[in-house]
Amino acid sequence: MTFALDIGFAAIHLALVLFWPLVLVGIVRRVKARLACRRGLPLLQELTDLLKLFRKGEVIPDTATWVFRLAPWGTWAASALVALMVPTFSWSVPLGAQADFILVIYLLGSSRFLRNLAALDTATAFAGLAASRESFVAALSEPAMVLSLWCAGWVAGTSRIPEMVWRFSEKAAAELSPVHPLILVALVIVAIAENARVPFDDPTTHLELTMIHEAALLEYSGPGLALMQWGAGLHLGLSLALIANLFFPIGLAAPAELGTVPLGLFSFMARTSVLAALLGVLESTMARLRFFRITDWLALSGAAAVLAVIRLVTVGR
Amino acid sequence: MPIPQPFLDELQAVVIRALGAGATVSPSGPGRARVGPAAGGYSVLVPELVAIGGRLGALVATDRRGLGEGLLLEALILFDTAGALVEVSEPFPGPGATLRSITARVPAAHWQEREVAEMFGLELVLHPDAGRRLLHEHTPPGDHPLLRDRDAAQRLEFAAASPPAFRQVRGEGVHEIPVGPIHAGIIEPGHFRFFVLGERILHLDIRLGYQHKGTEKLFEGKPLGLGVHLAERISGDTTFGHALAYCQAVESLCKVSIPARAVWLRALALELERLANHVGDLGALCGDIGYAFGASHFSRLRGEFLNKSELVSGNRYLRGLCCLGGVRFDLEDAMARELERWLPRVRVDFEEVADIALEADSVAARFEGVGTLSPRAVRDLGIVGPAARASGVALDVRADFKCEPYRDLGFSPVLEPSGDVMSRARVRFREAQASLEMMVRLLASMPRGATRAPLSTPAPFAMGIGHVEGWRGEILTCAMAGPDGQLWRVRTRDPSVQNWLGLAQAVEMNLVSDFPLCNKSFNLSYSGSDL
Amino acid sequence: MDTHTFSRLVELTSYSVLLVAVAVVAQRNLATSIRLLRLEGFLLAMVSAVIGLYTGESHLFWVAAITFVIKGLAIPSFFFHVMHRIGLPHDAERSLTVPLGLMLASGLTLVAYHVGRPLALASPWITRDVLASSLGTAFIGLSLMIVCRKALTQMLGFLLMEDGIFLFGITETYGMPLLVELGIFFDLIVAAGVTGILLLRMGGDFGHVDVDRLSDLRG
Amino acid sequence: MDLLLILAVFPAAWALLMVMLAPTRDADAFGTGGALLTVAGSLLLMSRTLSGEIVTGWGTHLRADVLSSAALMLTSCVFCLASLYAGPYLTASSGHGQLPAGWRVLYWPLVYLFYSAMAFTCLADNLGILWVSLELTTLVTVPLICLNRESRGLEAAWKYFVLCSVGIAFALIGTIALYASTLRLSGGAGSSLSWAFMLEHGAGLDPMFVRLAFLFAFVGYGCKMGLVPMHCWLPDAHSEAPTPVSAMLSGVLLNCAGYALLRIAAVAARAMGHGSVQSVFLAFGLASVILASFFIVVQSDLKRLLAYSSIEHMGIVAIGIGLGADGLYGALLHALNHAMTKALLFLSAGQVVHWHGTKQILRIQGVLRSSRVTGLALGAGSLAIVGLPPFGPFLSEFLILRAAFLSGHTLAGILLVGALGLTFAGFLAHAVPMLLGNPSRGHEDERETANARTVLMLLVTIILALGLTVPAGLDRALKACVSALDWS
Repeated sequence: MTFALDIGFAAIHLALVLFWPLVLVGIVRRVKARLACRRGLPLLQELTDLLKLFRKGEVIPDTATWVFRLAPWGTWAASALVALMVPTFSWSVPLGAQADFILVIYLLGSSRFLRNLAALDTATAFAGLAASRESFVAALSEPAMVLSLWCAGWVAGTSRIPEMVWRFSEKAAAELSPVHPLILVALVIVAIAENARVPFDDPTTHLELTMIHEAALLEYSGPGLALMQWGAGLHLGLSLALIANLFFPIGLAAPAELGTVPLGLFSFMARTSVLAALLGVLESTMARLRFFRITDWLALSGAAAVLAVIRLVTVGR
Repeated sequence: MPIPQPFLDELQAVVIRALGAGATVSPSGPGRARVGPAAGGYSVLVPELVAIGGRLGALVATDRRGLGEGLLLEALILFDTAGALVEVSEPFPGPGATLRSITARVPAAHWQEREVAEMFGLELVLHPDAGRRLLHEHTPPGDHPLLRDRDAAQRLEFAAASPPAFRQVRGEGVHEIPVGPIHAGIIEPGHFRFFVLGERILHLDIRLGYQHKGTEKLFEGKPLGLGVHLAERISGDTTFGHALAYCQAVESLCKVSIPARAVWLRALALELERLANHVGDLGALCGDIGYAFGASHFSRLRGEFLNKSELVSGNRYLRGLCCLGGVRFDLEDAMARELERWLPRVRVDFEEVADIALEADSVAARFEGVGTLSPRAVRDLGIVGPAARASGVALDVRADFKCEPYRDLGFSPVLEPSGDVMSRARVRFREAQASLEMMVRLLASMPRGATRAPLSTPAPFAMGIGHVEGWRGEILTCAMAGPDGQLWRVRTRDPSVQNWLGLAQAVEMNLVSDFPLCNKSFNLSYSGSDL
Repeated sequence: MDTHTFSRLVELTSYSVLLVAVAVVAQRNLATSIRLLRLEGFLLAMVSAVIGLYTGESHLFWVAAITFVIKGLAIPSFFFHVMHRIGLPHDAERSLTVPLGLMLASGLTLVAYHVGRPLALASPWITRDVLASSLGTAFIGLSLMIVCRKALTQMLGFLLMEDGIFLFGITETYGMPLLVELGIFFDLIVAAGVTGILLLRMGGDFGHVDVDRLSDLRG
Repeated sequence: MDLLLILAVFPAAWALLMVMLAPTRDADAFGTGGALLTVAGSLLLMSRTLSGEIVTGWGTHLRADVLSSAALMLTSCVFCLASLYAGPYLTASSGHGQLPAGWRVLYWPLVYLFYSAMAFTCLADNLGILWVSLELTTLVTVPLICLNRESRGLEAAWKYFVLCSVGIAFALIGTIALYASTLRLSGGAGSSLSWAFMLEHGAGLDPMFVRLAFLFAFVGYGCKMGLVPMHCWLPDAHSEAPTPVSAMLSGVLLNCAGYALLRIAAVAARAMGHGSVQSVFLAFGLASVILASFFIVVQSDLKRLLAYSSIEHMGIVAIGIGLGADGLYGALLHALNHAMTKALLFLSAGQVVHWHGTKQILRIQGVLRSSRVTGLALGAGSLAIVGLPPFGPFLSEFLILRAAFLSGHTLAGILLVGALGLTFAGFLAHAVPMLLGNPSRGHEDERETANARTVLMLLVTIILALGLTVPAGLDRALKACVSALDWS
């Protein structure tokens, strides 16, 4: 019976983690459109786009090798694997036992590594620029991410993400550690940067010279592009899920308790939608940063994480 | 307005110093003077005139071999403070003759000298950046489109491509980024070659010519009236400005006096065009930095101005409004009242949006200190329009040359000191404000009467000049009629021609990711340069 | 309010104060800095009110109200006014790059922890962990004042430092006597006024407020 | 009647009165008159406290023992002399265009506020009020320093404001920490900012907290006092201020800061033991004396020379405080001597600078010949400040040196002697060419105003008298001060 329940939970998680991000992308776009006095696209436009792209043929540059072909699958698979480790509507996840935060960060890093490799593989000027810029951003954001997740782990007393979420959800708000705001700020900044959103990057721009993330995808088309975009969507979805569940763990479904599932689902969707809407508002009200000012923000995130570390090391939980 | 005598005397002294005792300056129209064709009339005299405060306006070459002469190169030198225009000229025996470049002393001649040389087959010597840049690389070497014996209908031979002549920047870690001529987004073609060190631009080479349509050639032999339609299509965003400059040129050739109401209506349309473009530019600037609020609201406002353009002329880009002798349609009283009601409303709306957008911290962080152009560079390169005024250089045809109706309505140019993207954005914002103000005054003081005057027959081979401050800057159009009363030669100098090098100068040592922003802050026309 | 909730609330706020101070270091835009300073004022008013609720000392509510008005409203508006009058570019270059500044800030917080640690252990109060974040805020302000050679940034540093000391005072003593608090506020207002006047005169006389370029006096 | 409150508030009220009446013509008379009244008031207080009486006021926020009244007395004397000098000075300066005419009206209210803040500092028992008033002295003097509309004045004022505000903020941390330590007093003695209370319960205070408090307060008030390495603002501010303000800044404001520091040190010494507190004073004092003596040798600007000399003498005072009871006696006497001598020097140097229109030492010569009185004053002041007999500073420096060698601080004594020697040579090498020789053209016969002459001669007499003997009343007062601080 519990086995069947586990399977059911895993199935819901899988569906949620693979397709809900596409809706979140739609929500961000819709909010931006509304704030610009436009009506906006349907919420499921991203899904429609992906389906269309999957049906299309693919153009592959002459200079490209197998790396170029492999990269979309690799990046998608890495993101999808991480998605199995980050809790959504319940803190129990299919790969809960393996979900060490170091592994999560490594998987995300390898997905980016593959993407950069593919960009260099095309040997175009823009893609090379993109790879260099992405590495620049990642080099700054990853330390902050490691440190802040490490702090969250310290506070929770575990290094596995689902367990962190569980510990946090068990505690009353008053028992939260005072380093919470520090970690939250650090993680939010890192999440915005790693997902290549405004103010770090502009996902809607057509100006190759300014692109960070998009320029790496310029040579992709058809299914390859679809996988890349889906992978990016997954990344956004799991970032929002992580923030929503670590810092606002409200109404999580308990494992193997069927009755708590509807509330868990509703609460997860509501919380991530709110975060996505906030992201949309941020993107509408702020201009992009000048390229080298990215360091300022990422350094802030790093400093917040370092402050949290200092607090935890000198004072303890 | 006649040229003041002391200024003429000074001019005469310079001319004698440069060309010898025989050369004379003679008045050739209101605010115009000319120095007859003489050897050295271009290569010696122009640097001297620039040294006493002149500004190189346009180079006009004409192929007069059919008249028993050779090629004639005329230069229009503008004296902005005196409000005077001086024509000087130098004859050449024919294609293949040597044109001594003055770019080393007058950098503003850079682009137009190459244009003359490539279009008329003169051999340009002493130019710092020689090599073919404007004709397409597949054009055969001997093909010079503007020579009169070159048939306009003749198709371009497709020769083997000559290797592109770019200035090379070499060194440890220097990286080359070619962009274009086909760009993402719906914009015109042009090739930009960046030499970057990391993210920093060391040098930018701009190569245009992919849009060369033979516009100047097409004017030849057309009836005067038809030229208006051609002029309207020189640069799509400056429809009215170019049409007006062309009409002024032909009207000065025919010595027509335009009815006051038509002058007022033309100014109204010119300001409307300026508004739509300035506001659109502000939106595009916001779009380039991912500032969604500014991008969407300025675009919405641009729509309003385009709609009112349609109300006034029946066309959102003001096509067909300007015609020789005046304007084609009168402004009905009902329309005028609607405009009067609408102007204060849209002004409040516009100022509100601009206040939010240009004061936003994240916008200021992108605009300030980026793409700075020094006043010195502005003067040397002969930069015109808002780009010059954003570097604190007061150049505005409307004020300098005291043209109607601005003379009566109290106009002064908008200046910003710092020369960066923020300055250019603020100049656009404040000029838009000034245009709204000007439109209110124009409507209030609109004279009654006819809107069009009949034309007389133009004198053959005389030069008529149109001089207009379009939204992008100073437009200079020269028109000549043949003995048959048809157009013989039309030369238009779009402001972009002068400003492209300013862009290359402004982006040096900036981040390559800031280039689109700098580019948009100049917003130059490819079509206007590739005639 | 029970003791545990109280101490967590005060700690959370004090860490937010520290975080805002770090954020001031992290960005170069003057207007945003002043806005952050305003946020700092609100947070401090909140701490005072919370401590007042906990201890039942009515004068702390007065302190909270005055903090709100002076640090949260009056001083930021005044500096906005001064900024507009001088007409500076929005983006103030600092002498130190932001990452370096942040490293310095983190280092100073570490120092604050080590200075405060023995005291915190000896302290009988619930809110003892706040000592480090308050001293950290003050040190960060100090570093801005010393390292950044721009007058407006120095002024920001000064105000940050005042905020840190205020937090230190209110959490270590649960409020100084009201008379002294009033005196300190009075000094703060006068100081803000004096800096404003000096800044305006500098802007008027020199056309800039760059302390680095004021170097007539040496030796 | 609340004597202390009146003494402290009266000058502020006087300032307010001047603002409201806005007397443009009688401003100087008004200013000088008020200054004489403050001297009378402080004499009255002195007469009461000298017998050992403790006067309190404004609830218990103000408290005057003999040390407070001595400090107030010194402040009011220098204030009065500077005010006497100021009237004609202001007239002359506005005539020369150095001061905008309208600012003259601003001068008097500001100096009265300045004095009021110093009076609060001297009379405060509440350490919080002490801090507030000392911070106020900074804020009030900032506009005074940039009174002349020059960019140099503005620069000096900004540096002064920034550094002193930082310093004084440190002192606030120290004050708060002291208060916090009283909160932790065992036996429920209660919290208080009262100095007397703290001194009484000093032994029960938490030494760790008090150490933090003392260090912060030392850095803070030490900055205001001009001790190296917190001294950077001092040469700028003292040299750019108008002459009477310079005299007050150097003559009494430094002493006020030293007074505040001494009060906190007394509490700290109770809690931490005298040895550690005194060694801090000794170290900073020596650093100040040595560094300042080098700067004196290389100085080329007359007023900056005097400013560095102030740093040096504050260092000597700090050394004295660091040497125990005997040293403190000498230090207090030296503070008095330095105040008088430095006032004399700044006022006479101001005269010279005014005549020559330059502060460059090399461009000033033959002062003795161009004006007897000023030349005499400058010469006497120079000899006094380098510690030559028969002037006051000689006596006090001698007492401090004696204390150093007697208390076994031989190394400190030797270093001090060396630095004094260097200063002696350096200062006189600057002063002698200025005094002797032939005046440059146009400065052969200069005349000071009657006021200036009186003030200068009065000051010369005072330092001469102090050098010949320590009057019995003064001796008694100083001894009482030492015992009030419980210094050993």
